[in-house]
Amino acid sequence: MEAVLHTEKHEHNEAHGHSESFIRKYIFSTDHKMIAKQFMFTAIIFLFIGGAFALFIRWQLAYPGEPIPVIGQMLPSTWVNDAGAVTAEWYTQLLTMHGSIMIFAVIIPLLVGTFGNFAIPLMIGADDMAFPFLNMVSFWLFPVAGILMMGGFFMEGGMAAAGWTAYPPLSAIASMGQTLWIVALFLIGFSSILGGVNYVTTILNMRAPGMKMFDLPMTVWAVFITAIIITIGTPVLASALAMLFMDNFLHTSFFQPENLIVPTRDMSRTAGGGQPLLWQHLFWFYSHPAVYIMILPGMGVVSDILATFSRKPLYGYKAMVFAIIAIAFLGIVVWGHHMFQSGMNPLLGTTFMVSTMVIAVPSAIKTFNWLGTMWRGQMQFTTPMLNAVAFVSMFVVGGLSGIFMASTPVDVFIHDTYFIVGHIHYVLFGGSLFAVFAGLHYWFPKMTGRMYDERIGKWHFWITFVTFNGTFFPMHILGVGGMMRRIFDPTVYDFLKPFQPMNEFITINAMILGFAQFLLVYNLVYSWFKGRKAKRNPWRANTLEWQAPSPPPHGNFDRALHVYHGPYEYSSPLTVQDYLPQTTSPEEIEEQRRHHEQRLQQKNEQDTHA
Amino acid sequence: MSTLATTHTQTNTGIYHGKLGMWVFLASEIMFFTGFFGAFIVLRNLNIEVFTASAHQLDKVVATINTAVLITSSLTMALSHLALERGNEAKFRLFLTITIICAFGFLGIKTYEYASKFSHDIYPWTNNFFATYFTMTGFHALHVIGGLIPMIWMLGKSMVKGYPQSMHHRVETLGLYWHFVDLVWIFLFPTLYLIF
Amino acid sequence: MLDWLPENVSVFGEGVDHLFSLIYYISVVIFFLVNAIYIAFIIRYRRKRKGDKAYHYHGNNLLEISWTALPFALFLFLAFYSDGIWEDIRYSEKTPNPDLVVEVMGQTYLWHFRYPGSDGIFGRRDRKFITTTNPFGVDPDDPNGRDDFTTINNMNIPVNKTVLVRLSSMDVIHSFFLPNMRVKQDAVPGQWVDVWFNSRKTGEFEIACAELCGSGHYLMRGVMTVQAQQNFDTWIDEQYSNVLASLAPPATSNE
Amino acid sequence: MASGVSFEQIQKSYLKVFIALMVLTALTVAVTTIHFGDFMNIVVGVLIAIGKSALVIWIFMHLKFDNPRLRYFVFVPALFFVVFVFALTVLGL
Repeated sequence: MEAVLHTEKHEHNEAHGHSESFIRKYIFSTDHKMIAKQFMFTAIIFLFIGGAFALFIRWQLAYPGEPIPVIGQMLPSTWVNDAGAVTAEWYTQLLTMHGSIMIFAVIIPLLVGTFGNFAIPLMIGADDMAFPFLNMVSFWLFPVAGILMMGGFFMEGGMAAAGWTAYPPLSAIASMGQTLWIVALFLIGFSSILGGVNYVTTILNMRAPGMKMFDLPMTVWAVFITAIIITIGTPVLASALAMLFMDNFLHTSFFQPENLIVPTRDMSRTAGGGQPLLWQHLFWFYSHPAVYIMILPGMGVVSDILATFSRKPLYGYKAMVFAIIAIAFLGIVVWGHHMFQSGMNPLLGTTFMVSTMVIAVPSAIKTFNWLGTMWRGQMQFTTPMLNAVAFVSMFVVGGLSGIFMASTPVDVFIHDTYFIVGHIHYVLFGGSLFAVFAGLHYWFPKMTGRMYDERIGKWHFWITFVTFNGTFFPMHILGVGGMMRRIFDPTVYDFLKPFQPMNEFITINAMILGFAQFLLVYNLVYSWFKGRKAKRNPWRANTLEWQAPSPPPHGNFDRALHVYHGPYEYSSPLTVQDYLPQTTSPEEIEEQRRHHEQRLQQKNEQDTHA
Repeated sequence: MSTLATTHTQTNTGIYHGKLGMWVFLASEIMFFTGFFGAFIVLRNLNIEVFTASAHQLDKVVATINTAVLITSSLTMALSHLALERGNEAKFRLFLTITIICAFGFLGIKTYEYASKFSHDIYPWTNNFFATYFTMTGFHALHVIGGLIPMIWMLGKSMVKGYPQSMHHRVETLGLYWHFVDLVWIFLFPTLYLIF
Repeated sequence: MLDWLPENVSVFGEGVDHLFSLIYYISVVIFFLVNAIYIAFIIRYRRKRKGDKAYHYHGNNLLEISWTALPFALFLFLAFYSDGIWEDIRYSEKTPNPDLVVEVMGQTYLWHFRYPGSDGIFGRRDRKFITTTNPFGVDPDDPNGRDDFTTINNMNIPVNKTVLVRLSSMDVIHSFFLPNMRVKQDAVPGQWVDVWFNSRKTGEFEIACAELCGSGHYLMRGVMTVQAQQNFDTWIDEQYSNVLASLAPPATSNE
Repeated sequence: MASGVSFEQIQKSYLKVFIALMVLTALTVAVTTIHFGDFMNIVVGVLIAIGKSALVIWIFMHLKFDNPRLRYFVFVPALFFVVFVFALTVLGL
């Protein structure tokens, strides 16, 4: 509340951007571009932490009980046994933290935090967010929460170990690490809501003169709809977390029936009468839309990049916008498809199956429109384009494997198997992370004023693309074979033993995939300082951010903007060049053409003279 | 510096940022309480006897007084904004003071209610009714406190430096929030105290 | 990919597998179609000469409508087709009359199975009686419960008979997973959920837990033995006589 | 505030709403002494609460005078509230 009041003051102050102290500029900055960079750096650090966790998990699955090479002996004794192999306790913590970190501290901050913050004001021609102070608060809640989440490491019982879904009673009877996890998630939720409020207000209120809603680039549309989902969905998770916190910390029993037999915890105070499924409903009411929070901005970024590098208008712009809106709306009413086998009323199973099947339609529309965008284009395969192209292809796989889950009888078999793990990684890694890579390279010149290294970018892309498929595609097969998710040692089961070579194959790919990400970091860091200087509009793109200097100063634009066109007027027959910035007025177009014709005439005359 | 500074005073929707942002935030707050109400309904249907018996242990008279106090504070909040908009700062201060007193009154009565529950050995973990009761009213009370802080800040500023008429938008934004707090109580009151 | 499915031995599993393969083939066709077009575009429409303009085209409404309607029809068809099978296996009014009812209770990290004994009637149970020694919370005063017997991680069922499993859990959520029967159902504490199946084949099959239930999740393995009716009856009698034998010295059974 | 509405009119409507809210509060308490049956008690209580909140939103929160598009911020969450509660209770968890 107070924050809202403060921010209005800041807006007035910051119009005169005088030199600021180091702390105001780099740490407690209210500049949306700096906040975007802060989100990016923090999230990339978490990306490596979460990725390292994943590699430990993979090692254990491929070589159960064998010591971790090189560093096994160095890890603390609460994590590994004497030989240096992962223990079952640490394994469950690893998988919980891998999921939580990757979702809440990597993908959402990268897509929503970084791209939302960086792109929105620049793409709508505003000088900053509507509430810059709120924006800063929203960022600072995030690293605090991230550290808190991992703070369980210092506690007895270790980090949270109930899976990222934290189903009670398991999470309600767990140790201190779980309590910290709940608090951390609550903070992250609050941070998301503040961000969401800010984005919605900014997009509705601060568009440059002449810019209608249907002149917004897809990135902005996608983040706008995402922000709406965030504001609608996240608070429900927050309330569920509050109740889980009460159960966990104060021994209430929202989610716990009477007389649970738990040797590790004093249950005498817990009255009972709760309903474990209630958590699942509340949780998925947020967390299913959260999947769309994690993919919609990616879709927006990819739409922009595909259009730019195909030099073509985005195919079916309005259909794309309505598809996003449809996904958002339907996304909130399909949460029950995570619960077909949970013991909920089978009638609800039918209801949610139908709504889930319907939600596949807008995703199909988007895919076809992307194809349409490339049709008869003039494609240039730069690093952002390669990543965007990969996004579409991987998203198709993720979408198709989703149909298996929508169908209730099939879902009952593949639920909680590696099929789900494969599916979610095709959507969140193949989808979201490829979109992140695409966006990072695409906006790198604008963000830093320098070009990234195209050669390293392409190497990074190809290695990632190949090993990504090598890692996650076989997981579908494991799932079809029935291998349970979150299992510590698959060799316990006879029917899973034949899959061990496949597990090894996955792990080898995952290792390469993990280490290939250092290429990305190297490219970003090196180019940031040593890269070639970037021009104002290196991609010859239409949207407004390319009208600002690279990098944009505090306050963003150095001239007044007026928007005349939609964002995707590439290769228009009206213009000489193959792009038409949104700010170019009809008079300017006319003048350019006259100029061009004159030049042609002169050239013709010269030719005839010669 | 920025040539777009004008967009601040002229927004695309014609609604100033504070109000629009507050409405978005309130929409999200509605969903926050949706979670609790959903849980309340589910748990009530599961343990109807426990809920009925426990609800009768609550003090309806005190709750009714508290409702009246909160509604009064809502009125004075609206009036204080109106006064500032008309440029009458003295009246603005008066009504804001009444609002603050009412808010403290509400919290005081709430504290009394909690204390009398604790003295009867009733705690959140006693049963699910009291778990929801304490959680919902507790979060509501936190929202009251969240509203009190900027109110006191405004009042203090008005007394020390004066609060210009041009700031009436902030009072309106705060008012929106405050009415929402009132609104949540309007639903909590029958749900917890009356319908059983 | 479908060859990797565990062998199906249940009756309704066939329908599930048909549906699985149907969706699988649809996906494969769509995947290759989309990607073929995609790769063709990538090759055909790459920029060959600098300065060439692309085709300026904003989209076609007829095309948009058709590629909305076609997937819609397809997915609706899949939804209805799936729902037929779903209703058959899960709706309580379509559950066939069971030949055998087994109660299953999950406990961190094992499965308890309870059989009604020779009289075919379960003793009354209530959550409040549950202890580590009485996992099902059987009422000690109910005479029907005397001959009930329980096994741990070992389930026996007759072949070609409809078995109804009544599931719950003592502590956290587990998931009763029979890969070969295409059965998976969460065991939720405080709630009993019925799930049925019918095995066409004798043999030993594995039972797994599919829901994270703690660090020993992976150890929660049971074995289901499917045998001919007469063998099953002998097994029951054996277990039953064991129970009687244990009941015989009435010394310290009451705690 | 929207043009065409004088401050006096607004002040008057505030006071009217305040009185209405107080009366409705008294009414909803009074009604609990009458027993309509379990279900009807809930319906009556909730209906009065909806009436009261509508007054607050409409007048105190200025929705009557403001840009009509702001009304979505009430309708959309209300819709999802209904969906959520409907799925959980009417269809039966």
